[in-house]
Amino acid sequence: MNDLDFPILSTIILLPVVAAAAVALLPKNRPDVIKLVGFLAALATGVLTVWLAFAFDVGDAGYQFVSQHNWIEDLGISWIVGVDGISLFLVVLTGVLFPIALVGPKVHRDVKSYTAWMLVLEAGCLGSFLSLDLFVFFLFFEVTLVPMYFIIGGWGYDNRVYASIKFFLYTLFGSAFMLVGMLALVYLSAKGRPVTFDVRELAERGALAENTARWVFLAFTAAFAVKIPLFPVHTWLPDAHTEAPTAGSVILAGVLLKLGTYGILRFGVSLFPSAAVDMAPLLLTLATIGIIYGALVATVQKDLKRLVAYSSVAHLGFIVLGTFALTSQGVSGGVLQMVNHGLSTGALFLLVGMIYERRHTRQISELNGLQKSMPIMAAVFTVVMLSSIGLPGLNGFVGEFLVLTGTFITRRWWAVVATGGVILAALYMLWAYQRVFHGTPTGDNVGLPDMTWRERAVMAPLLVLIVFLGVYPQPVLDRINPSVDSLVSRIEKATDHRQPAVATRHEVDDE
Amino acid sequence: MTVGGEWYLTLAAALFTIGAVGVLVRRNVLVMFMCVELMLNAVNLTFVTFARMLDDIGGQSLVFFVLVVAAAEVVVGLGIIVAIFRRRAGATADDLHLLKG
Amino acid sequence: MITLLAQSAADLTPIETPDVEYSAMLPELILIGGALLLLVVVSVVRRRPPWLWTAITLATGAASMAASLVLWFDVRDDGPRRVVADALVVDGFAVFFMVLVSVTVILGALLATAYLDREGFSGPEFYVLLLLSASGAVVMASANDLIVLFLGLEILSIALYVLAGFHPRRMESKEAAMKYFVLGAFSSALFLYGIALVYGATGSTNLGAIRQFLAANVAPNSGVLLGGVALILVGLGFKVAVVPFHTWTPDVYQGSPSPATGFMAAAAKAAGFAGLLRVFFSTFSTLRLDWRPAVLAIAVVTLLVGSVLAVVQTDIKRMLAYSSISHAGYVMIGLQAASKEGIAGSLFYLLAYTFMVLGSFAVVTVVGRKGDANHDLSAYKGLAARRPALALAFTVLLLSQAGVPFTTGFLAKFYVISAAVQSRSYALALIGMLSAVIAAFFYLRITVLMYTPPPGDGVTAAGGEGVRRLPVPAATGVVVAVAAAFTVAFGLVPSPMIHFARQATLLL
Amino acid sequence: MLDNAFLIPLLPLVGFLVLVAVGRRAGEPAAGWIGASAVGASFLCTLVAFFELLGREHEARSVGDHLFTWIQVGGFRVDAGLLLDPLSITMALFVTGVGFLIHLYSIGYMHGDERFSKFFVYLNLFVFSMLMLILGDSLLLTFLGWEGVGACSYLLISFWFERESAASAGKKAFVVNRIGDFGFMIAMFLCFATFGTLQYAGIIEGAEGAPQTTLTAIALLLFVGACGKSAQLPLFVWLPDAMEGPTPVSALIHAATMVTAGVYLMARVAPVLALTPDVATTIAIVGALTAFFAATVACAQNDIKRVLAYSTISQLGYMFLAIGSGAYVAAIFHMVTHAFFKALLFLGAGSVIHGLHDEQDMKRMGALRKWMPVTSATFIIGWLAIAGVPPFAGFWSKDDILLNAYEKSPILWAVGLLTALLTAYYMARQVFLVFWGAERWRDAPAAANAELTEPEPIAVDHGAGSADTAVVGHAAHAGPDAHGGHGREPHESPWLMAGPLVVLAALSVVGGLINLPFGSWARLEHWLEPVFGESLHHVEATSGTKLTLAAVAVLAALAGIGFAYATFMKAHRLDAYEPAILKRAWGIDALYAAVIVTPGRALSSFAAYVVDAKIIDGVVNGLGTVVRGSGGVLRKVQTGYVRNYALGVAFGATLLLGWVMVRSGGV
Repeated sequence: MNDLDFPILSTIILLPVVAAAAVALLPKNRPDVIKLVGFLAALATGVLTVWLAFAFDVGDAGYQFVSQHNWIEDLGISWIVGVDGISLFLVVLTGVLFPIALVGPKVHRDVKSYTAWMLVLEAGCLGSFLSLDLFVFFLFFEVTLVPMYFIIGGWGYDNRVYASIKFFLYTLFGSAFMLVGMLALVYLSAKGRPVTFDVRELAERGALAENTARWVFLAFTAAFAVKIPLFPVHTWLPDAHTEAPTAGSVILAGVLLKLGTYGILRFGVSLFPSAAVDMAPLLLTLATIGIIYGALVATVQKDLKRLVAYSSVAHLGFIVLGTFALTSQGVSGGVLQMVNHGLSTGALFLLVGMIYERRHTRQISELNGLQKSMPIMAAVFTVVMLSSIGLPGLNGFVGEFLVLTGTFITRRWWAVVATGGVILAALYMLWAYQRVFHGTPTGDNVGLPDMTWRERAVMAPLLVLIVFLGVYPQPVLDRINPSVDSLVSRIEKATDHRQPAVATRHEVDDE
Repeated sequence: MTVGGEWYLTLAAALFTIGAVGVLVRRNVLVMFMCVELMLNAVNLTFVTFARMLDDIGGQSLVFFVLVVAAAEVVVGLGIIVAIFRRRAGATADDLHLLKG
Repeated sequence: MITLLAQSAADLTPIETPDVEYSAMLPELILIGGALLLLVVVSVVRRRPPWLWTAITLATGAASMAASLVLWFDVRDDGPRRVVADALVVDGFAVFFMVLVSVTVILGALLATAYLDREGFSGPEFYVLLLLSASGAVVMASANDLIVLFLGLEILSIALYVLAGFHPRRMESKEAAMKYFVLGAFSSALFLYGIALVYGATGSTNLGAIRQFLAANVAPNSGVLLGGVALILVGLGFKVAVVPFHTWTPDVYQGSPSPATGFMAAAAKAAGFAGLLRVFFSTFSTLRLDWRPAVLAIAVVTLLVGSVLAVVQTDIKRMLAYSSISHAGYVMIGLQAASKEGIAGSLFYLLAYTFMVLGSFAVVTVVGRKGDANHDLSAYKGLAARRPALALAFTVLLLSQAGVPFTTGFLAKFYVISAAVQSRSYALALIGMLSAVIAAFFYLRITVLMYTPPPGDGVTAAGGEGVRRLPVPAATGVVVAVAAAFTVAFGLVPSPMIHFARQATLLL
Repeated sequence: MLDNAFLIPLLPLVGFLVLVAVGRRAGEPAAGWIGASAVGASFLCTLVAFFELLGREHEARSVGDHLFTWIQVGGFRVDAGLLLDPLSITMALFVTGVGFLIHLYSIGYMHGDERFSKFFVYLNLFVFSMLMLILGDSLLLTFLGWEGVGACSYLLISFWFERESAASAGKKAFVVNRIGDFGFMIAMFLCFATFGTLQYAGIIEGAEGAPQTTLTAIALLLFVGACGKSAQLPLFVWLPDAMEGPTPVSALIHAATMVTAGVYLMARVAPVLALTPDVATTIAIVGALTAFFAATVACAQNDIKRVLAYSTISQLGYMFLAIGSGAYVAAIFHMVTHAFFKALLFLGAGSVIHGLHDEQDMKRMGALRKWMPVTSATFIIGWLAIAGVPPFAGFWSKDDILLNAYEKSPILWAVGLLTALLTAYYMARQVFLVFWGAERWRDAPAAANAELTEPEPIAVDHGAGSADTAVVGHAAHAGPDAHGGHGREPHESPWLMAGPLVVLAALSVVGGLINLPFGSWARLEHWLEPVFGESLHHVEATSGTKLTLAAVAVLAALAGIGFAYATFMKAHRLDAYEPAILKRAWGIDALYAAVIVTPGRALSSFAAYVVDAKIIDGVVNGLGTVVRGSGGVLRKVQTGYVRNYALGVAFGATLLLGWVMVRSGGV
């Protein structure tokens, strides 16, 4: 157990908030200063999160760095933050992506509010990943909508108003169910004991009737399914992604969607094991449909960002698939895949943004032969694309393969169908690449400037991580596995679900 | 011959209903206003009757409160109506529908 | 002869008048006193600077606030008190509303002052009416007798009728007054009839007595009694503007002078709910099987109608009117739960709502400009560019009304919903949340408007009348600031207010 | 050396990294030399390892080399580990060896290309991946290399991306391979589910006890993967288009090394195949059919490289025929010899193309014998080798395969024989067209020199390289004056290119020595013994049968050659026996386009523009519309007439009263 008397996690959450406040106080006419402050704050947060990953006690399945304060005693709500293998790397991912998103793309108006909103958003995301109090999680989960809403609506493209409102209402609609379900869970499981929103406590109590549990689980799922987004409640995503400014898309794809997958794992599966087992077929099916469907739809997209958005639908499908395989491999793979998707899709959006900066269009039909004038950009794009396709040796593969293996050993046919999605991924990605980068440039596509040093510096860390996680993911997995294993074994205790022998055999004989 | 309280109550109810219907159907503000008065007095009658049936003095005293209130309403109501008349002749409530939806 | 007289005088029992604990009625007295003071001053003082009335009103409000707080602690220490022969009760519940009303008075006065000299009215009438109706509200809150409740309601309403029609030059204002008056009178007649029936069925109008009667005679649900209950529900429901007794609200809110609307929206709703909660939760508690379904139905339609109709509005005041209707629906959820938690929820909701609505109407007053007619949504286009602070505050208030976390608005919703869930009314809870989603749409729409740059992307550029400079008087600014600050501060640290609300119910 | 065998793949990787870092600055030809030396060094390491292995005991010739744990979750564990045994070393030897030669050749061939250094970046990465594929000790590691070479081949095929056709070809190659990989991945899942490991050792030892159906499934799925990579029916379509890549690429990747990966994989899991005879038979049949089919197509191609491409498919068919017949050694044997002579042929073809300024149409060549002696000499050697004329290498290996096929089933043997005849024919046709006959290149119009009259590659793409883009592409890789001032005269290639030709020619001549079918001379067989063990099929045929079969094969070869001679040398009938259907490879591409691509497109569009946009999103926006609509209706009630408002209140009151009446039982 990793106990620090210094409340590191609370600091990680509050640092961006404070920074946002500071930015709000800075004079509007000094964008450079504002940018710098914002970046440094995000960077500091990022450093802290990375430090967290190193200080994290490997092999400890429980929550670490936990700190707890009463907040609203009357309602049994308290501020509890802690991190375990499942949330650790999502926190790190958030910490890494935000500085990049802050410096990466250019901001064309009102840098001040933009930076402030971004920092608030970061705090929201970190809070959601770190809080162990259901209520507080819900607060953060909801509050992330606001900054994202303003970022899309304020700095987005032509159809931003529609997109932002759709995004906001859609998610709100989902969480409506979750709130009710959450309260039902809390009060029903109290049974005379003091009401609490403490996830750990609730997991212990877990005293809901079979059927009730199922309903509550579905209520939770409704919220997360929208956020993930799971087929068929995904339609907000393409609009939001397409209209959002680059940084918005990066964060949306990289971090916000993970709130859904993380939530469904931490609050769906682990709070309602039996319900999760019962509902698994449903969710697996939706995930599989999402994988194939997302890929199919992506192939015929005309807008580069929309294409990436739909590819996200497919990728997130893999994560859900792994989660509900309910095997160590599946779940760990899912968690890893959350990080991978964050990196590769984030990088893709950055690149698309760079192309847009140069050509002011995202229409695939208007782009061609970019590789001629931008070899380096093309090279970077290729690497990211291959990682997103799931090429072995790059990060995408490890997670995807674990997910599929883990699924195959329990849910053979879902895995087989999902594997078909791997083929399609290559199809739409390469085809898009061919149309955009290959061929002989014509019209405005001739003689575009290649990546600037700033842009290269922005992409570098992502590329490094993409390769590293592909070649040597073990350090990450070592931190994820214990928590996942304990989760899976908790499920096995609570239900008649058993993962096959191969999934756990020679558990001991490594090192 | 004695008339049971029920009759008074029924009468009161009838009056009240008449008043209410009046408010609903009449267009003239003043008349609507009178109908309200009628309703209030029907209530008074009810109070008195109940007071009598329960022989409880309290009920009868309540009537005075009601009367006072009614009086106050008259004052304000007429004030408002006058203020409106100052702007436009005729007193039908239906002329006033700038605000709707 | 003399002896005879003496005789008769002797067997004449002396009339004993109830002893009045004035200390317990201080807030009412202060408010009324303030009103009278204003009238006196206006008639005797020669040269009266316009700020004088504001000053007096504020002082009054502050005084009543202070008195209420004192009472709060008395009550907390020595328990609730019944005064004036049980006509009034001073318990935490009552005091809670006293505080609330005092706040309303203060903020309302601040709103009014800027408004009045913008529209060029001098004279204390507005304030007098304000204070009087406030006193009515307080009476309603502490009424322990249906008739006293009725009196309070009338005091409140009659003053409000006049406030509604206060603007002499706007026909809408007159129309609003007329509608409000006619309908108010109509509904109070129904209310009164309800009282009469209850009196007939239980033999008393005193809440305590009624409660005892109902407790003693198990389920005496005669038609008369229940009819009375129903009509009382109608009367109070009209005041708090729940569907289908809401019809007056949009017109009156839109027509009345904006500060009056703000005050009305805050005080009248508070007072109405004070009566509603007290009568139904405590007095008619044994009849809850009868009234809960009704309240449930009302809550549902109120929530839905309120938010759905707000979506299609183009006039901000009208839209806020409908949104206030759906807010009433949430408070009803708390009542429907018929539990202490539920009441606490409702109280907290009213608390949060008071600040949100006053703040919002403060903004509306500012944007309304001279003539108080500039209320079309388009008037908010690009507000952020011209008045960033104002826009931000308004955004906070709107988001809070939409129920965004870390605002009182969210906690309020959360509180009532949790109460509903606790009492197993999941469907209602869900409907509540879903109508919040609908409601979110129109709050968002305004924020979008405020943050869309005005035509020609005029962050500074001036073009069209939309960009005329918009004066924000200090007083109004204060109101907005206070409201926003409250909304956020207690959104972050809600415990004190939640405590406050719970205490208020525990002492009931 | 065996202990640090990781150097073998590491060196090309280092070369790759170095080139990524400094390649552009190093420029030409330094970049080329860096790449070549990296591969050369790795070749030397392999040699050392080979001899150390040779020095060991017969049984001790399998060395594992665990580097680090790659992925480990619960029971799922994959180590980054190398497996050195006779099989992998053999592969590694000729991969690095041939690879080295081709690197050298490329320095000359890619001379003047604007992306010279990048070419070697890809090439080194390819060699690294290929070595990982070969040396990996588990299916997943092999898969890593498998996908790696796939990606490299994608990058190299579309190296001249300015040309739409090249870009499309690259993508087509990758996607079609992915279809095969689908099988590969499922096979891996199945292996893990069954054996709990992906290590070859584990699988092979587990295979004994495993249920038959599972094994069959695994074997078949792996074969699907192999079909993709080794361009067997029905997944061969990508290879001919892959000729869009620079010729050295075709030689290295699409002839010598990558495409044989499928064969290698099958050989690796030989023990599993041995347990699943049905699968073995299937493989044999598919192999034979592919061999024959491709040979027929090769007879009708005009593009010098496409002929070789189809011939490669056909030869790979032979190898699978061998695998299916249990003759793994024969397969490997043919793989090696094929690597020699096919690389030789491709490089020769490249030299010709280069000499003729990017002319690829054989109908516009001829009589080059005089102009490029070295090329023609070596090319002719390669021709004889592939045609199966003794004593050249091809004869021995092909004969070995046919022999085993005969024992599997005479029918397969017959098909093989027929293929041999066709092979001899189309190769002879090529040689005669290119090196003999009239100097047709003289009257070739200058402008359209590069463009071919091939059917456009039809995959899920629309790419159709138009003449001008093609010219751009070629100009890009070899500017008009790139070869100095020879006008339109053909010219011999520089020694840097000719050198490798000579070496390969030599190997094609003597290659057969490694496994002569006479007792103690069967070195390769003996050397690979420990890998295949009893799963290897041993020829029982009497030497009499052997000789007859060999004789028949030789006759077939000579017949083919003679036929070609008659057609092209005697009666110069350039377009004899070339039905259009053969030119279009039996129209299989078109078939796929019609059956898969078009419907797929339609389906996607339907999903995107109907299901997603209309139905799903329609519902979402519909909700909004409903709310607004109902609001619009409701606001009608708010008439503005005070009476109606009062009516509302009364209405509500009545409802409530009604309710309480019901409650109180009044009604």
